[in-house]
Amino acid sequence: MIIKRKKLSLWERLYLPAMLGGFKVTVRHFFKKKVTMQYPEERWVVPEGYRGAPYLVKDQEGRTKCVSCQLCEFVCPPKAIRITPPGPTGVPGAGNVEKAPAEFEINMLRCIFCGFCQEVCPEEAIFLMQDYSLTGTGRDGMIYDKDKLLALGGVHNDQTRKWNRKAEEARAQGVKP
Amino acid sequence: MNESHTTEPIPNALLSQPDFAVPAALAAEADELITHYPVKRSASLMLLHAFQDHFGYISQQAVVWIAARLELAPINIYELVTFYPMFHQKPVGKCHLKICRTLSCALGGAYELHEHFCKKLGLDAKAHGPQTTGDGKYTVEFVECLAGCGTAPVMMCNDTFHEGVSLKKADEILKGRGQ
Amino acid sequence: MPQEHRQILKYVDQPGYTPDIECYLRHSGYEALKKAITLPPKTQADGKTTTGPEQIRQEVMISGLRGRGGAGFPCGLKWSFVDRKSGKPIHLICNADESEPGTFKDKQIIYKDPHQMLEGMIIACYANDAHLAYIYIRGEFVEGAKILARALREARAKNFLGRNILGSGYDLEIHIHRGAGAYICGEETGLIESLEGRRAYPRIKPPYFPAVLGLYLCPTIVNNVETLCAVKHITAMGGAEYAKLGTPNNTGTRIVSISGHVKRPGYYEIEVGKVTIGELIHDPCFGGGLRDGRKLKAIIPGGSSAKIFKAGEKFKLKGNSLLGREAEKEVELLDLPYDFDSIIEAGSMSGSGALIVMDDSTDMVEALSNIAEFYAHESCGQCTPCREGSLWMAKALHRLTHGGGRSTDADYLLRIADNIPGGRTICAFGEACAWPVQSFVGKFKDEFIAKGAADEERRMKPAASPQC
Amino acid sequence: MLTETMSTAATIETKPQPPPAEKIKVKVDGKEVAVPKTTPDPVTGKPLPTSMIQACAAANVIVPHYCYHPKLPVAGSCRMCLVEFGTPAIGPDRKPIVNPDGTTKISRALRPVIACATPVSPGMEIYTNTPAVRLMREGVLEFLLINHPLDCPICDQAGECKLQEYSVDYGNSESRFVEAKVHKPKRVELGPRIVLDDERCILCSRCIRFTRDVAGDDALGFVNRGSHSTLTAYPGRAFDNNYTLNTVDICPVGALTSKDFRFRMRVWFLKETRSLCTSCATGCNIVIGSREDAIYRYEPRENDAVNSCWMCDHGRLNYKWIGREDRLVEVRKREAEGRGQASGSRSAAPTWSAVLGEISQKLKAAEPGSIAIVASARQTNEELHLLAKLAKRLGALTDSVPRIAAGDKLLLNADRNPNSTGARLTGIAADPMGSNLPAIAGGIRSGRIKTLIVFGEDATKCGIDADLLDKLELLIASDILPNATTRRAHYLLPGCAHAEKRGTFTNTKGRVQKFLKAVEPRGDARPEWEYLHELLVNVTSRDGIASIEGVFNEMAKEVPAFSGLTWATLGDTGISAKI
Repeated sequence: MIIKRKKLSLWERLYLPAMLGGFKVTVRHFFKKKVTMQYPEERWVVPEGYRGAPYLVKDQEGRTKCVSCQLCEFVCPPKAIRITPPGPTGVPGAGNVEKAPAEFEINMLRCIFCGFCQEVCPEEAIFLMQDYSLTGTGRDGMIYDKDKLLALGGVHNDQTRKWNRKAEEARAQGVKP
Repeated sequence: MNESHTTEPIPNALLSQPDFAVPAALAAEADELITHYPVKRSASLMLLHAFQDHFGYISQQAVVWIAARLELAPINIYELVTFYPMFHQKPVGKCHLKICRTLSCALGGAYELHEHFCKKLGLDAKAHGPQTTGDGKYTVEFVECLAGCGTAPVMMCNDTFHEGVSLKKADEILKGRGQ
Repeated sequence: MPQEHRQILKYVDQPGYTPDIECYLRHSGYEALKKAITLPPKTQADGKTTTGPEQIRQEVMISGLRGRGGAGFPCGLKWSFVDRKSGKPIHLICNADESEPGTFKDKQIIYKDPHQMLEGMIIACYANDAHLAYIYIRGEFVEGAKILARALREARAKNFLGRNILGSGYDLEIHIHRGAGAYICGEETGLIESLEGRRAYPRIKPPYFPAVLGLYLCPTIVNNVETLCAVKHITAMGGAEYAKLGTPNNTGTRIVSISGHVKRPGYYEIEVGKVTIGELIHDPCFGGGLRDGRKLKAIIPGGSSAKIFKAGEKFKLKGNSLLGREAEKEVELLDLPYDFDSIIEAGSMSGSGALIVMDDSTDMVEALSNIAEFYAHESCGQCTPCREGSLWMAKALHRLTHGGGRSTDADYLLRIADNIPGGRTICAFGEACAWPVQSFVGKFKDEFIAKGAADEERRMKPAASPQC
Repeated sequence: MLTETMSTAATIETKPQPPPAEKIKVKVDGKEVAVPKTTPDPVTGKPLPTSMIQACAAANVIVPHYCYHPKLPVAGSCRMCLVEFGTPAIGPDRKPIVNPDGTTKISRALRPVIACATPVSPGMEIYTNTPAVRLMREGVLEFLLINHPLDCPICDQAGECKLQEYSVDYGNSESRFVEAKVHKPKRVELGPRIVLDDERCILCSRCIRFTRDVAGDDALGFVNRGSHSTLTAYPGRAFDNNYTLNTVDICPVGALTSKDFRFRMRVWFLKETRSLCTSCATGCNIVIGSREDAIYRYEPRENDAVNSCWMCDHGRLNYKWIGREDRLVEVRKREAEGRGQASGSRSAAPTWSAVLGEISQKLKAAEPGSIAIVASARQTNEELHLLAKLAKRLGALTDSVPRIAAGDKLLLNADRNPNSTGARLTGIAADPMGSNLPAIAGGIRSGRIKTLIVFGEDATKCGIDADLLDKLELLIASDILPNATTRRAHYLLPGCAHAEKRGTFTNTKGRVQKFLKAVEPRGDARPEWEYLHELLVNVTSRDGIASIEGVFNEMAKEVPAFSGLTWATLGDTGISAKI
């Protein structure tokens, strides 16, 4: 196939106007604010609602909010989450929240920050936080365990407090929650 | 089997009665009642009544005794004790005041009567269920329709009906019981 | 001029009338039994021979007697359903578990004239070839149980009961069984379960129709105290004669318990359908009118389960015109004859014959809350709609009467109540707990809405009500 | 997973088929089906009128239900199965009225009925999908949910819960219940194996009926009344019979949960494999729930010829040995000591092919009558058959080990071997089983028997003591877990648990049933039939079919009792052999 070369107009053949146009762009950028950040000395301000790494949270009473329902493990597309349920003993003395994970691991190398885990969580126990640059010295280090995830997640200011409400309601009826 | 620390024992509404002993007369009465029925189990309500009349309430030991006599599992009797409100799972006062709270009596002033008794005896009128005074002499209880709607408000003091109980009459009932 | 027609209560309350057998015999007691038990076999026109018991059953059928317990089911028909070919013994139970709020008629018979009931019961047993019968008496009637026990002893001593009754070769044993405070034991299958020593959970029908699979899975008849008394009178006077009392299809006499805001609450025996509701409330022979200065607000015509009537309500009834054709006529509440059919046509029921009268001082929300609490307390808990619905309604009404109402609560209640009745439950308790709510809220909706709206408004102003 | 098919036969025992019942025709949602007039009662076997729900099942229409269970007496209390119906209208002449178009006129009933308790009648039409029926189901479900704690995230039943399932179809997304819920006891230890959460209980009474009518232990009941009704056992009397865990299966919600399975795994992760219980000769059909080669639970699988849909707790909890740490996972060869052989030759780990080759050579070389085989009635039919063939070729004395303990009236058999019948039919076991064992011991003692092959048993526990084993020239042991015999074996062949292989067992009544593989074998372990087959091929120099189907089908041709059977025709529930 032969492609016919387009015939250039006089203005185009002059070459200089196009060069000047290029200079104009260059010069304009001299006076513009810089876009590139000097990472890691400079850090980006993460917008609200950003989906970073998923961490576990505790509630105001310091209870691990996760009840080990394993829905996030089920929904996780890259199978990055691994939960070990507590087994028959549950959580001794925890009242009506009988269950908490014995172990909770997220493989951050697998995690794709999709946010399904947060969306599916019935307990508001896992949140995608603002961390986007996770580093480690080996593959093992990138598997975050429960303690690490909880430490990173911090405390969630729970408005619903459903287990507390249930317990109060039960106590009002003279039933051990 | 894993040793679990999170579970609770089976809740028990019945009291234990360590000095439980069935006198011969009561046992004979029980056996006589059983003869009224072609199936032993049928006698359970009547036996429970007999035991309650004798002991004042139905204890764990009574349940087990009756179940054994009727060749049943104790749960069968326990089911009944908790179903029929007339059976007491703990001792009630010597004077058991049962005030009808259902519609006709409520229209006729049963709530005022109940409050009057509670006030007199220092009990909480708002609390649920039967309430017994600290000395164990009186129990005040709201009960459902006593079939005396024409003479509201009605009440029972132990097994005796009192109809058209005005507050004045209420005081007399209490007095008659030795307050 | 309407007046009482005392047949069952003829001697009751007469000075000097005592519940012992001597007194009863003085008042021609047990004559009907003697008549019944000596009835010779009769040869019918078609050549068939009917035995004495069959004749009694026929008389009861002819009498048109309808059950006085609540459902108003024809007694003769009920007896005719009994499976007599099964080879199993037939049992009879006298339902003396009177516990429908507003009703206190059976208590009068039991306490004041127990032998009349026994006589009726023995006749009914004889008519149905039952050899074992029970009186299921509610637990609260402690004294009543004692009176009956004594009456049974007396009757046994006089050979009206026991082996070879009056030399007829017929054996019958009657025992007293005491309930223990459960309303549901008034339901016949619940009563049977209770008598068998179980929780009074009504049975599913099919297959457990008492007439076929009743007590101990044998054919069983369950009759109300008053019904059994009527059987005695039917035997004494003949079915056709009895049917002349009252109005067609609503024969005989029945005892009406009137309670609530009337001057003369009490029990009155009337010919069925010959007295109107208005007369029962206002006539000096009966209720004697409302308390002074009060106006009628509502009545419950048949115990607390029946749907309420609002004062001034008008109903279209199918009356018989002079030409014998059916014609509709409009009837005001107070002109409604007190019988089974008219009240059903008007949308409620005469139930156990308990008229509860409420004047304009009554708070309908409070009244309904009281009824709902009763049903929540008495629901046996076997089947879902009634178990959960009754407590839900009671809780909602409790909230509404304790300052937590919402203007939407009227519809909220109706929607709960609509999910309970209409065959959704095992027994009629479902209807019994839903009908009051449906009718109270349906007919006094503005009161319910107003109460809820007032609560809402109060909550909006936190200063007026700091804590709820 | 418990299958709730509405089959008609329902007894645990295989009872003779009743004569074909009279059929009646009914219409379910417009579809005509013929159903028998009566159906046997699930507990007593007496004929009862066929119910609507059974007719609907015959028409493949599922009617939602909670309290109804095809194997239990009807309670009729949940009210979820309410349906509408109509019957042929009868005219004054007592004959059905016919519509102008020739069809029978149907008069629709005014009130709904529960499908589980209402008998069908000829010409009846059942409507299960009318708007009214839908409204009733929505109403019942709402009532059931108002006092439910809605704690699915911590509930073991989540994923197989009927409340969850039906609320997808009939539930509201938002609750309009604003009152306080009724609170009841939670985490009650009902018995040693059962935990009860009364708040989740919907009072369907399935567990009560099961334990009273099927298990024969009247241990459970309701206390209190109305909405406060609470399931319980008598305080101080633990719910402890051998069938308690069935109540967990039939509990439609998460009220009764298994203490063993509690908080161990969510059910949606479990792979379900059709298998058999190996704890006794009954051969209950089970489903193995496993995830990533770990077994979490056994559940009964319906088979009316064997176990209805129940199994005993003893069998159900007898699975933990499969995952034990000390499982035998490698082929081992112990050089005979003191026999002058170079003990330094223990070089590389022995391989399967090398070991099997050596064993074949030694067996081939053995003189007839010098070999004995102790087989196990825990082995499959195929394995026992291959072993029997090997024994025949070698002229070996064989037997297997009886295992007797107390049985009960329902499912637990006194014979605790899953395949005693198979051992008998394949000819490996003596009659009575175990009667050859003293002869084997005697043979070793006298020195006549020099080679002993032991499969899946500890010889020292059946009369062949350790010092006798030490006398042997060659001891070949195949097992799953270590014992005194495996420690003395010259050749140790690691085998598979039933969950790790396929095969068939013949139960005490002669039913040949197959089981499938749920998890991978541990380490080097191989299914016994595989290496037995290889060994047999090596010894007999004959070719064979190296698949379980092939071995089974070949066995069926050679063993008279199994004639006519093929692996494929066994299906999921097995076939009764002519024993």
